[in-house]
Amino acid sequence: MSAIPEVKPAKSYKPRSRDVIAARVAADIPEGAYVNLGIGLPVMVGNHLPPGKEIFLHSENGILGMGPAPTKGEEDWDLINAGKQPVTLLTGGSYFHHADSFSMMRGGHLDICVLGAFQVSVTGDLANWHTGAPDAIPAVGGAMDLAVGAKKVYVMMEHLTKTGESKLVKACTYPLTGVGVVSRVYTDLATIDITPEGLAAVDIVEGLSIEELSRLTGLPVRAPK
Amino acid sequence: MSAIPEVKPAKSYKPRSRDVIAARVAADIPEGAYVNLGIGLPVMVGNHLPPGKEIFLHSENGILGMGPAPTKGEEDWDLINAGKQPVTLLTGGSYFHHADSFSMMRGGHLDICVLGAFQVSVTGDLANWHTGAPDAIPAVGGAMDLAVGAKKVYVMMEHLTKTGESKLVKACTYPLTGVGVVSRVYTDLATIDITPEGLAAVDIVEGLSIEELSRLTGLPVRAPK
Amino acid sequence: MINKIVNSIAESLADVKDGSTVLIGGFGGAGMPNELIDGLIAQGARELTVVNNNAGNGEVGLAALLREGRVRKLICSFPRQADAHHFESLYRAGKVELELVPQGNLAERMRAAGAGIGAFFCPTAYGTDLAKGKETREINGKHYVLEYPIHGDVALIKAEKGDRWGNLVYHKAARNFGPVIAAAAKCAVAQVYETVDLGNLDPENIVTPGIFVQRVVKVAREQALKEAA
Amino acid sequence: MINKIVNSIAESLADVKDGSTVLIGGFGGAGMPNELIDGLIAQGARELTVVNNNAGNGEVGLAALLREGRVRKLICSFPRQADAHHFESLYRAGKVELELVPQGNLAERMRAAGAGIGAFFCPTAYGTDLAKGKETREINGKHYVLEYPIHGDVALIKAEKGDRWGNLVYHKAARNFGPVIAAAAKCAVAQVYETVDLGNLDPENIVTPGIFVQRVVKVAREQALKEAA
Repeated sequence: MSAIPEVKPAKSYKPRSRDVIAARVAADIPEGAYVNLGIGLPVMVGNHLPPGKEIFLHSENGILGMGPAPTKGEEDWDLINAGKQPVTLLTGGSYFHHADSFSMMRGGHLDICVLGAFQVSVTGDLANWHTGAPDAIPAVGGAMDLAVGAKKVYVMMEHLTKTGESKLVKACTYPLTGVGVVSRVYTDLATIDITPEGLAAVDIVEGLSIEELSRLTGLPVRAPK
Repeated sequence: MSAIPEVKPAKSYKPRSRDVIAARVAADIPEGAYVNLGIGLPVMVGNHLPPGKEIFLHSENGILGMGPAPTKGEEDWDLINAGKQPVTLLTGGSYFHHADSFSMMRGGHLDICVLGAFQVSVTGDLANWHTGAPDAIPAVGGAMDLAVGAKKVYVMMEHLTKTGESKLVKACTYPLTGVGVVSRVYTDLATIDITPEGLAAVDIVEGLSIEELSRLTGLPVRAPK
Repeated sequence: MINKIVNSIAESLADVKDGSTVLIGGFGGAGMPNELIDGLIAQGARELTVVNNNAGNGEVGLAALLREGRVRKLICSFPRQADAHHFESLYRAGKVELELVPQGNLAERMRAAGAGIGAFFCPTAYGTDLAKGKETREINGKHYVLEYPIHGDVALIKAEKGDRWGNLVYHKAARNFGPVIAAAAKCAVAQVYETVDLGNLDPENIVTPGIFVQRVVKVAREQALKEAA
Repeated sequence: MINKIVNSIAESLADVKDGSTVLIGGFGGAGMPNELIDGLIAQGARELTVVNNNAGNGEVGLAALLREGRVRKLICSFPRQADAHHFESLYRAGKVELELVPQGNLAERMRAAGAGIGAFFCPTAYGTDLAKGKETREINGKHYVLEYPIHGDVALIKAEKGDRWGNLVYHKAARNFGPVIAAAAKCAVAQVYETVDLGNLDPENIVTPGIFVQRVVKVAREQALKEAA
């Protein structure tokens, strides 16, 4: 029997880069919004906020109206963000203590927070603080406070793990950060709303079909309207 | 039968004036104490604080380091005390909001508060906010917060009602402000500690015996040591 | 550009609905937003639940709002005052409901609303009539009463200066409930004597950050009103 | 005359006892009172329960206190950091206990301690491992976890300026936990870069009123230390 070589179909789409995802998130942030960008990937959203719009960045350590990184040599180590990197303050910004800062979160005063994630479930459960590995040093920071507090919780993450498993899951296997808190997920493959009826794509990268997206996700995803 | 006229014994003592009571309270306030003087009678204590000692007066409406009344014409109606009378701020004083102000009370940061009272019980129950009259407009202000919060609650009051009944009682008949909160009572007749063993006089006005004080109080009062 | 400064008191209160809970700052006359309350009277909203430390003084502000019959319920710590006669008549006539709350609980319950706390155990009023019917608990040998947040639809605040982002500073003890009610209400409206450029308020000294404030409106300084209050 | 300014760090910490709960301000290096922590190491107190947002960085401050084996238990929100190796080794060796607390709960639990609140229902961490075994309650359709105050015996604070009555102001985001832990501890000690005369701090702008502060001690400004932190 002569073997007919199996032809693997060429990938018909290109995943979005992190910068493109960040820009996509930024496009959903309206002028005047009070926004907290979580440490890690979400910080990149700050680089894509349209310069013409006034958007208020909150930092958990007591800053409202956070500005971009200072120029080299101008760092003030008393003015850092949640990731402990030096930042600046916009004209009109303010400082306050930690209890007030978390009142802003928990009290529902933030319009949007953007968080990274290990997993997000179809019901909006978020897992982003602990891999569950028994030898890991656990660390939670402000993630659980943000998850329950912000009016909208957006997640920014790779769609698949390095081993190809979907990070959008039926039920999180990693320890939870919050229950039913995520509104929308931005990945390198699509923007997906968490709705009471399941996952609903808002947009998909060019060349990726809704069927293939659903297959990769391991869950049904409704096509964009 | 010829009547022998009954001779009423001359009162052998003179009750203390309000100013003398206030001065007596003031003498118990050590330098550096944080003190709240309730509205009414206790305000008079402020006039008797020794000028050489630094004592910090707190006002529930967000003032620490309250000073005396301003001179006529210098009133600022944004700087008033709990009784809504114009006051001043000492150099070194500060302003803060109501939640912080009551944290100072409830959190046990005030050393002493001085309150007026309708009744105080032998177990330190305080009744000072409501006569219980069904047609009275009830009003409580900060009295209940002060009663549970200050490290020491001192009461300044007349010993007897206008009809001659003791305001120190076995159990309050007026509605309570706080349960087991009063440490010491200053009256026109005596200074009396509320102790686990009952009432214990600290001092008595000249000419009044401990027996007569007990009789007037309707309760046993131990003699001063 | 975000500009929370509105041009008139009427505009700042245009959408207040009948039946709203209105948190009003001030302790006695200090920090009492009389101009905003006058605006609320003109606006016409009825059946209001009003939260304020007192029950109005004389004929202005909250006293006038009560007089006009707009208040269904008052949540308050100290309604008894020589010049609170409008409240007194309405209360005696059964035309206004009163929820009497110790002053610190008033502040802390609104603080809880702003901070997203569901309820808290508070020692104040334990064993008194004002805790009757409430859940209690002994914690570490001390007795507490469970208290719930007071959320507002609208907060009316008197501040000294404000900028277009809603940052506020106050004047002396007129600060009182202002920062607390700003965070506790869906829509916080602040009257100020001065609107200032962004950056004019030192970021270290801003008392109420703009996130808690939705509208700022400038009013003229009326010394007479202040003294009457 | 009341003078809370003490002459040396040694004097400011002389009475810290073994087994104390020490609340330490700072978020990362900002607001971290390294000089006071060095003083605590020199003072020698052991078996401490330390509350701080992090678990020390590099070799200074809290990291050094951990390295010296003085900490029995750490209450903390984010102990995992590249340069928190002293904590990491001790933790892996079972030589330090960790209570992991969401950052906002850390702040609010200390705020509750300072405000005399017995416990509070908080939505944070509901349904997660960090709420396991804790009492929960549904209030108005939302789920809450009951949280208890964290009281301190001592608070170590880094502020910018202080006066002899203990009034403090901070510098930018170094404020973070400072005002909260001052109120939560029996004895709050503040290191400042400047001690100022009474009246130098504007009463409108004092961030921590002196009632919450027991001792103030001046330290030299060490730019190097700040950057290392």
